Order: sequence, then structure tokens, then C-alpha cells
Amino acid sequence: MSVIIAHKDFDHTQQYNYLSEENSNDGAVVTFTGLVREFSSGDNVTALELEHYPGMTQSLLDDIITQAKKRWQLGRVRIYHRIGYLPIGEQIVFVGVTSKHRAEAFSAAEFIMDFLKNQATFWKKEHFSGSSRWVQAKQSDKAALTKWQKTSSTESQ
Amino acid sequence: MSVIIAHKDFDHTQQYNYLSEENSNDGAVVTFTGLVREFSSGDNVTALELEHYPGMTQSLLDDIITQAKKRWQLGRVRIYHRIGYLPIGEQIVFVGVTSKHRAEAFSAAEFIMDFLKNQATFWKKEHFSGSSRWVQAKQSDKAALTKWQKTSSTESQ
Amino acid sequence: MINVLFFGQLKESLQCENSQLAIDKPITIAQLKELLVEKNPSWEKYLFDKQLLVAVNQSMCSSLQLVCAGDEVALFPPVTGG
Amino acid sequence: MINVLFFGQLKESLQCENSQLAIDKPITIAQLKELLVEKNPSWEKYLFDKQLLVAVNQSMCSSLQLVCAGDEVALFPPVTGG
Repeated sequence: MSVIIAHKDFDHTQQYNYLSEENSNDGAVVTFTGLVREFSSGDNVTALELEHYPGMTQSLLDDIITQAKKRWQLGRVRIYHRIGYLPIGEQIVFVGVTSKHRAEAFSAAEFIMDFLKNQATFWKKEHFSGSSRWVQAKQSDKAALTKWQKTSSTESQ
Repeated sequence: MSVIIAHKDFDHTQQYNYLSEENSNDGAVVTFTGLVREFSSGDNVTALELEHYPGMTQSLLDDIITQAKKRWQLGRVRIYHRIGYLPIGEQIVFVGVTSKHRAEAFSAAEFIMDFLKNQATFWKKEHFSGSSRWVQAKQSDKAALTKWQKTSSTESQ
Repeated sequence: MINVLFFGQLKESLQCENSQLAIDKPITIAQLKELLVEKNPSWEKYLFDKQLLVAVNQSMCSSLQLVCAGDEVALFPPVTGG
Repeated sequence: MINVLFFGQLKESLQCENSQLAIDKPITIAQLKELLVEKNPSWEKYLFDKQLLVAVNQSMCSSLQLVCAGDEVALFPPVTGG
């Protein structure tokens, strides 16, 4: 199963093993892990809270993987996204990709994260000591998508 | 210690933990792992053998990390490169990077791998059943460096 | 009956997770929002936020989309996962 | 004395890991290669391969580089790690 959405934390090793074990075709494994970090716009975050639109999130993530597999020759792909209340330092999301070649693995992992950020139906609330606020969509995340329009002719080398 | 060169295999979790534990500043962790893969130019590889120039390799890898830290705001960096005889499926190299932002972590990890491939004093021999051959430097690895010349004005966004 | 779901900050603002609407003919999303405001006048300032996104039967679409009885409609702010 | 190290395919072709050369004045890498060939005539076809790289005291340099007694010189083919 490529996509997992769960409250439960993930074990990094287990995700890595899913990608690399008995996979002698692929010489490159790239992983991205997103963690709850302490500062956001200067304020001290104590936790994040993540909700999502069940069903729709799953199919959007499946679709992002399909798009990535059309652009690059990929072996295995894993997306693990957590929901619920996640204190500082907790893992939020894991994206892992294998390929024969490192450039394809790097591009695909970043592509998946960029589209996940912009399309997958998750919403994030930041908790501070005594207050909370919904995270607003970032212009920089939208801008990140533009690199996937420009490079379509050169990326497959 | 950021750079490790060793015969001994590495534990992916241990490398990941080195990057992520007690690191609430950085929300993004990107890792690359290179594995011995089964096919090379159509032949069935049984193992790789890696030798290096001790001392020089270490300082070249330190220098690549220094270059990466000048270009991007990075937290922790780890390079683990194995030497010796490595059968199919074995891990060869690990590069891991943390940053506040995912784009910087992705770029830095790929930059380090691209320069490692082109500059670090390792030499690789492929073993087949009954024969062996030294791996020749690839034009595609050299070409990979060009992207780090062009993007210097846009990468830090 | 149309089932309307709300997510994220919108759900919190409306203090409502979902709302059922009985309709007898296909209507646009814009008309559906007006029906919701008729039922809940205080929702007006939230439902017409231009940033709001719409999904019908779990596919993204525009406010011009027609919806019929049995459809699942979701209204939510721009996504912020990952 | 200059210590000359060989790596990778070159080491295997020469069947030699390192060689010591006694010199009484600074010489270029090109001259050093000629001294090595004088000692080992069979090395000629390997040492003048244009792809060969040179490091002096563990820094990459060109064949014009001057080296003196006490220097560590390394000759090797293009690197292929990772």
C-alpha cells in the first residue's frame, strides 16, 4: 500500500525498509520527513493539529503518485501522512521514492511533496501556549509548483 | 561528526536519528541512500568493490558540506560512505540534510550527492559472475553539476 | 438530499461539520451557498469568502458546478498539509 | 623523496600502490611521470592517459604543478564513488 493516512506515528526504518528491501532494481532511495518545528512566524509553537477530508485525501495522494510515475521511472513510492494532535518534534509526513537513478528519485520526492502541500485535503492548526491559529496557505508553496511546469523537457535525462 | 567513511554497514535509523533528534528548529529532513543494484549496462552485477584515498576523501567531503552550507540554510548534515566489497542490495552511501524548509533540504542533499559523485576520491569496481570491471566516470554525472551553476540566483527562495 | 461538509477553519467558524439540504432540482454551488445562508444567516460572511474551495463527490470544481440530490459537496479553505 | 600513490584502475594496471622517487630539485608532475617511466618502462601507456588526475598533498592540481621532496603525489582515474 503506497498511501497511509493515520493518527499513529510511523517508524522511519519501517518506511525505509518498505522502499529498499528486496529491491535490487533501484539504486536510489530518497526520503523526505516533515517534523513539527518550534517556530512559526516568530511564535513558539507547542503543537500542530491536523485534520483531513477522508476519502478525498486518499484519492488525491494516489493521483499525485500516478502523476509522478508518469514523469519519472520510479520503483516504489510511499506517502505516510499523520493526522490529529502532534506536539513539537513529532513526525508529520513521510515521502519516499526509489528509482534506478538519483536525479529521478530526488525530483519525484520533491514533486510529490510540492503537490501534496498544494492539493491534498489536509488542514493544519498551530497551537501556542494559550492560543491557536489555523495555518494559512503559503504563496511559496504555490510558487514551488511552477518549477514542475518549466522542466518537463529536461527532467528525464 | 558529519562525515563517516567505513567498511561497516550503516543503520538507516541511526543516521536519521542523528539528523532529527532534539532538533526542533528544522522541519525538513531529506535523505538519499545509494544501494548496489543488480543491473549495469545490461550485465548482472553480483557486487561492487569500493576503494578510496584516505585523508583526501575526508577533506573533500568536508569541503562539499561547507559549500552546501554556504548556499542554503542547513541544520545538520551527515555523509556516510562505505568502502570495501559490497554485494547486491547493500547500502553504499547515505546523505542526509535538515533545514527549516523542504526546498533547501532537497537541493542541498542533491547538491552533495552530485559533487560527491564528481569530486570525492572513491573508485568503484563492478563484479559479475566470473569477471570484474572498473566503473568509468559518467558524462551524466558531470552534466548534473551544471544545474548548480545556473540556479544560484533563484535557489534561496 | 445533498450532504454538505465543512473542513478546517470554515468548520470552526460555522461551528458545524456538515449540513443536509433537500432540493428538488439541480442547483449550482453558488445557489447551494445561498440556501445554506437562508437556513443560517450568520454563515453569510464565511460562505462567500473568495478563497473557499469546492469539491463535489470528492473532486475539485468551481461554483458553477451543478449538484443534484445524493451528491456530496465539501467546502473548505486552501489546504495546508504536509 | 617524493611518495607517489596510485588508485583505482591505474593501481591495478601498474600492479603497484605507491612508488618512492628521490629528487634533488623541484620538478613538474609531467617530469615526475617521466622519471617513473624510466624506472618502469611498461608504465608508459598508463601514466600518460589524458584522463588521469593528479593531487599533490591531497589537493587536486595540474601537470604543471611543481613538486619537491616530502610531497605526496597521487595519480588516479576520474572518481566514481557514490
